[in-house]
Amino acid sequence: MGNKHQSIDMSVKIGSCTLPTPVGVASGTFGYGSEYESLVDFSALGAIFTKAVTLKPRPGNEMPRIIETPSGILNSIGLANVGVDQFVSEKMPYLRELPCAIIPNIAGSTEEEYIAVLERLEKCEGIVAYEINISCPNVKHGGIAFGTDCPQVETLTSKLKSISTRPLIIKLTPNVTDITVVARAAEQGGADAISCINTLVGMVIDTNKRRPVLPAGTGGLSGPAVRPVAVAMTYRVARAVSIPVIGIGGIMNTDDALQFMMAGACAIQVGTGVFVDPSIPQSIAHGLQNFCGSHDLGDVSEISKLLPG
Amino acid sequence: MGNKHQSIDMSVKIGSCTLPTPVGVASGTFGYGSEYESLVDFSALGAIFTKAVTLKPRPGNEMPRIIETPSGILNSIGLANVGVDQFVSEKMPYLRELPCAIIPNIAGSTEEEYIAVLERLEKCEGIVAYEINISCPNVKHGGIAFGTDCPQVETLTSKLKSISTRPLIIKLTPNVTDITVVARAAEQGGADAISCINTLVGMVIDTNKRRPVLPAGTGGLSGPAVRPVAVAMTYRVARAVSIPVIGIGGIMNTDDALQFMMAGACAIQVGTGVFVDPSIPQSIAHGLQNFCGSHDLGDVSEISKLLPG
Amino acid sequence: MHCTTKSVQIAISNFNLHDQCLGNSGQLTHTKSIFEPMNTQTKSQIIANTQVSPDFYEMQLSASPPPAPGQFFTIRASDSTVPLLRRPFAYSSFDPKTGTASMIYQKLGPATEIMASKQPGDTLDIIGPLGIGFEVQKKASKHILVAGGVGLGPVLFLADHLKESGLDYTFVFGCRTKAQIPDLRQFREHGPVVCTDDGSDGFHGNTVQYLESLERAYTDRAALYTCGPHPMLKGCHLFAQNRGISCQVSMEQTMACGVGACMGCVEKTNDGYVRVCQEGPVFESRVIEWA
Amino acid sequence: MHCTTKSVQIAISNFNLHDQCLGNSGQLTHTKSIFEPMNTQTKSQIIANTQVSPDFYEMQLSASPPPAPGQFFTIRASDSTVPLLRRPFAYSSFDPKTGTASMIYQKLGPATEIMASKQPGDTLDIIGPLGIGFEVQKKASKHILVAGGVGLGPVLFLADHLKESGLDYTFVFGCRTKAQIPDLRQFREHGPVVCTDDGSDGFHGNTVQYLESLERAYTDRAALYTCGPHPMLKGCHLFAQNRGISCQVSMEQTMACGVGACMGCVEKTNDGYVRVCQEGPVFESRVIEWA
Ligand SMILES: Cc1cc2nc3c(=O)[nH]c(=O)nc-3n(C[C@H](O)[C@H](O)[C@H](O)COP(=O)(O)OP(=O)(O)OC[C@H]3O[C@@H](n4cnc5c(N)ncnc54)[C@H](O)[C@@H]3O)c2cc1C
Ligand SMILES: Cc1cc2nc3c(=O)[nH]c(=O)nc-3n(C[C@H](O)[C@H](O)[C@H](O)COP(=O)(O)OP(=O)(O)OC[C@H]3O[C@@H](n4cnc5c(N)ncnc54)[C@H](O)[C@@H]3O)c2cc1C
Ligand SMILES: Cc1cc2nc3c(=O)[nH]c(=O)nc-3n(C[C@H](O)[C@H](O)[C@H](O)COP(=O)(O)O)c2cc1C
Ligand SMILES: Cc1cc2nc3c(=O)[nH]c(=O)nc-3n(C[C@H](O)[C@H](O)[C@H](O)COP(=O)(O)O)c2cc1C
Ligand code: FES
Ligand code: FES
Repeated sequence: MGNKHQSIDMSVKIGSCTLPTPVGVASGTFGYGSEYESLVDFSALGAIFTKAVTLKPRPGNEMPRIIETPSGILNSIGLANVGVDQFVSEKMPYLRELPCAIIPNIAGSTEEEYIAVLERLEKCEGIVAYEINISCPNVKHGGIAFGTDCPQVETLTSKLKSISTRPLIIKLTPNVTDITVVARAAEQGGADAISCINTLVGMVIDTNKRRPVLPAGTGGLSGPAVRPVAVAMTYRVARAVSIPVIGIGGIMNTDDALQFMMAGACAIQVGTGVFVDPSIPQSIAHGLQNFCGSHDLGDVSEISKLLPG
Repeated sequence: MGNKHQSIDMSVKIGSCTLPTPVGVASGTFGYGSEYESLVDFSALGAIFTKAVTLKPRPGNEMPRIIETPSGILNSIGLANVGVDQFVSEKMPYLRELPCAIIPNIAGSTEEEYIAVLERLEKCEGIVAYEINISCPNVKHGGIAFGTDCPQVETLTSKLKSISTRPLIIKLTPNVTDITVVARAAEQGGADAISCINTLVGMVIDTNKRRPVLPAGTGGLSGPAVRPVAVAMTYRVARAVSIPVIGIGGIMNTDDALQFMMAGACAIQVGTGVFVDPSIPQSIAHGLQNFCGSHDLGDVSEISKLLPG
Repeated sequence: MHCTTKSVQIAISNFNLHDQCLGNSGQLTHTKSIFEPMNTQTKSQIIANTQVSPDFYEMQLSASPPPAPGQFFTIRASDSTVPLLRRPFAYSSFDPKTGTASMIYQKLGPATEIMASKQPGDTLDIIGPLGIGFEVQKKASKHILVAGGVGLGPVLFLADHLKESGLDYTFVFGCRTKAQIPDLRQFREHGPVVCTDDGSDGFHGNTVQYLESLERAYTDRAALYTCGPHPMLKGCHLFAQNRGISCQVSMEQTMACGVGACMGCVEKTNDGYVRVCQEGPVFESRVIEWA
Repeated sequence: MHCTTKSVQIAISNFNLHDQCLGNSGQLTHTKSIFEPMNTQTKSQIIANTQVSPDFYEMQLSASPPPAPGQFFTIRASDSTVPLLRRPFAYSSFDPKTGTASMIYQKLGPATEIMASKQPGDTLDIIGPLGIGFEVQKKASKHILVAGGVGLGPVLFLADHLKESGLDYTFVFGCRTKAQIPDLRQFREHGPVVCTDDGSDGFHGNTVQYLESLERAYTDRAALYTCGPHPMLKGCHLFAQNRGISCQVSMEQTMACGVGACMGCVEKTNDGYVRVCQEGPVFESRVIEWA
């Protein structure tokens, strides 16, 4: 059995880059890696998707920023981050020494901002790909999220693609009528892969204080509560595009990861699950390897072919 | 205190009709009423929203039809129902004798079908309003759900409105990019109220059998898991239209109901919660009355004015 | 007295199933029968909750309205939202004098794990009795009861009833291995034929193989009643068809409401879909479309 | 020895907070200090879990890495998804000889209810020690410790430490009524001044009113250390400002990760947002922007 497992190819190709395992940690839930140093076996990870990187540092939203909901959490961090310059000078030196792939998550409120962040990251070593967070409101477009409008998605993707030497992963928002047309717009624009999904818009009201718990009103819902929604979207997106799909949403264990992979994802990310138990990503990596071993799969990417259709 | 409570007006107006309390039971979760006869105090209910009524009887989907998910359930009933003729001849005689309002939920796969069902129900006594389920795919429109397309929503609403002597409640699907524009389309078409929300599209995969648990692939997610999504949508819809909004989604207790009402709903429906404990609707009705009593509200509809904005 | 009423009830309900509940179009037209047992929601107190085998527990509950063998009830295991839905369990016995009802359950997932951790004195939110149970075939010469695994409960309850009525019955129980045989007086009192897959006790083989080992003459005019895993039910059905005898099966399906409202728990019959919680859980095996 | 190391650690960490962690733009630039305590994830065994007042429990856990007073750890209360997030709790004592750590907690919601139902021998998934604890003000003439309600734990731990170090301290504890005073030897050993809102025991009034009743001379060059409800912390802060003495407060904020990764647990300071789990939970009260 040990031998059998050693011969299993656990690596996953995303465009021109290779992740050592299919198990990533999701943007915003793993900081800049060092926070989990003593708790996580980085060599079991496929990739660290960093906290969103914006052009300027962002202090983030008013608190409280987190509230637990039934089997989920609602967050309103407000993209608090150190900004691209400090990211490059202070976070990347640590990150690039880790054995897993480093994929910054890029956010912006205008096309120009995404472009400026990506341009600076292009000069930085140790990055294998970019994940583009298109759930952000476009301030030049009435504040409508980039990711809800196909033409914006296609234009943004192709502009970023034209200046990037590294694979582009477009991270979709689930808050759309038909996620497959958005995925196709990203593919059309030249995306190398799709991450699916970001958080659902949600709200909790404090009925004693008579106001939304989050000062921003709404927040992003994640965790096991949204998993069925994420699996459905991954399933549909994987059948709509021919580029790789990375499944995200409420993954807590190997069986959850298998659901996304059978739905057609070639890799997955653990987000909220890292908060609950930082050992979940490594358990899943081992679990997927065991699954391949006991199902005579030589390559972890064969899992996504197990479901007919 | 007892006296105080007796003077609280618990009734709610929806168009020209009045519900004795703001607490309804959601379509598809309460059958045709008689199933819960020995378990529910009908006099505490504002309205029974019946199982969807279609023109012809429908056997429904392959089984399994139900699977539990984290804090939610995924269903794929397939609108199994007796059809409008048997509904009128066999279900309405029982329903019209109950002390609560009876609101059939109408579904169809073409505009003509909705119209035909409503026309037959027009001749039937004991109905106070109609709830129109627009989450159904329009077979004449490439199978795209009526409720995801504003022009279709407006046309369908106005056609139904023109032949209806009773208030029309349009029940929105949450699987859209911007639920407020759909709500406004319904209002534009003449809707008297909005029900918000129906189920979210979800999927669970059986990784042993390597296929979706539900033979139909996807199903509808409901229950506490979706509550934050439903509260956010209710909040936004209530600010987008001037007709009454009925909040639905994961309501299990008085605090949940208060969240929806403070978000702007004038009434609520309990769906999945009825499965979990059939006494939940009556507990909520009493809980809302107590809330009004202890907050010196003479009218339950004042709750929706407690949240500023 | 109590038992006679039940039989009438069951007979009429079954009649409903075949002549009224299924229209030609295959849809359900459930008509409320005046004989239908009245279900209620109660906070029942746990009187005992004991492990009776490595996998099985027996729980005794107070203040139950009287059920019939094959009927079930639903439990809300916790106030949390995980597990969310009520869970259905068959009655395994009932004492009309004390109003105590029992069940036998297997610890499988979240709900049954919580149940196994409950102490005598704790209360549980119960709705029952629900559904339509076994109908004793009055004309049968002999009653063969077959239980597999945790299907034991309702079959035991039927056996109690047959014993009380002085009818001739055989109790067959199947499990994987000797260790799984429940340590339960009620079980031993029916002098069960035990079948183990590994031959560690009793008949070496499964219950259907045991039935097939019986002489044709023995099963002549017998009636079969069975509850257990799906393949066993199907095996019993095929066996009964082959011997030309009647067979009642207690079916399982995921339930949401448990009271006939949601259309969630259907089985396919040769006359369309039926609700396991309302037209069942016990059906004549020949009406089921066996997959 | 052990305690001295801690103090150095804390001092340096606090230095980090003010000179490195907060940039001019107000954002966080957390630099990993080599002195930062190493947190680990362990399956700790419950050694004891006892009710010490109508609302409070004390839990003792095995195999804890050594924490400093004011530090905390996070618990995953169950494998279920409700409650989902880990919950933070302050250490209330630590025995370096046995590696046993304690906490005092209040039964409030889903997580603490599950915790209260645990038995000795059960295990809990623990991550700790986390955050930066109290820094003993070496130059203070006297140390005034103020705990309100369930803020008791970390303050008790600090008192243990001051006692060991032979420093002069006063322990003030506030609660609503006499019945809420915890039945805990560790508590009584510090000869606490008890304040009850209803005057049923000790000082009649809250802890801040008690502080205000102290003569100015008494608090001269004293240092305050406090944990408890927000209004109490603010009251202590204003009191300290008024008397011109230092005050450290242990803040609470909803946490997701507990390790500084999610930016979820921030407090507003006069220099921007800081993470309670990383730059705190203990802060100099004057840096906090009191709402
Ligand atoms: C009419 C009927 C009578 C039953 N009688 C008994 C009995 O006497 N003893 C006994 O041990 N078990 C009985 N069961 C099965 C019992 O309901 C399940 O074992 C129980 O629901 C498991 O719940 P769980 O949370 O522990 O496990 P889960 O992990 O939720 O489920 C384990 C398995 O139980 C089944 N199940 C889960 N939820 C439901 C649901 N809402 N409705 C129906 N099945 C479900 C599924 O097949 C699932 O794979 C009966 C089921 C039915 C339909
Ligand atoms: C640094 C720190 C140290 C703490 N030390 C102690 C202690 O020693 N003893 C003690 O009893 N309590 C302590 N708490 C509070 C404790 O974390 C909450 O009481 C606990 O999370 C309640 O969980 P619950 O599920 O039982 O209740 P819930 O119903 O979930 O919560 C009750 C209240 O606890 C708070 N809370 C809930 N979830 C979280 C979370 N993820 N992070 C932070 N707060 C939350 C909220 O204010 C909520 O209103 C501490 C909190 C922090 C931040
Ligand atoms: C606290 C928090 C912060 C997040 N920040 C980001 C972010 O900066 N950029 C981004 O693309 N997604 C962000 N996300 C979304 C996650 O990366 C992930 O898509 C989502 O949480 C669903 O996965 P989960 O259910 O496993 O958490 C954040 C999620 C959480 C919970
Ligand atoms: C089993 C089931 C059947 C349903 N059938 C219908 C239906 O026929 N028509 C409809 O408009 N909504 C139907 N719904 C949606 C509910 O009415 C409700 O909008 C949704 O479940 C959200 O509320 P809840 O979380 O309280 O269940 C159904 C929901 C469930 C769970
Ligand atoms: S469980 Fe709802 S109809 Fe049977
Ligand atoms: S809880 Fe995540 S940064 Fe503090």
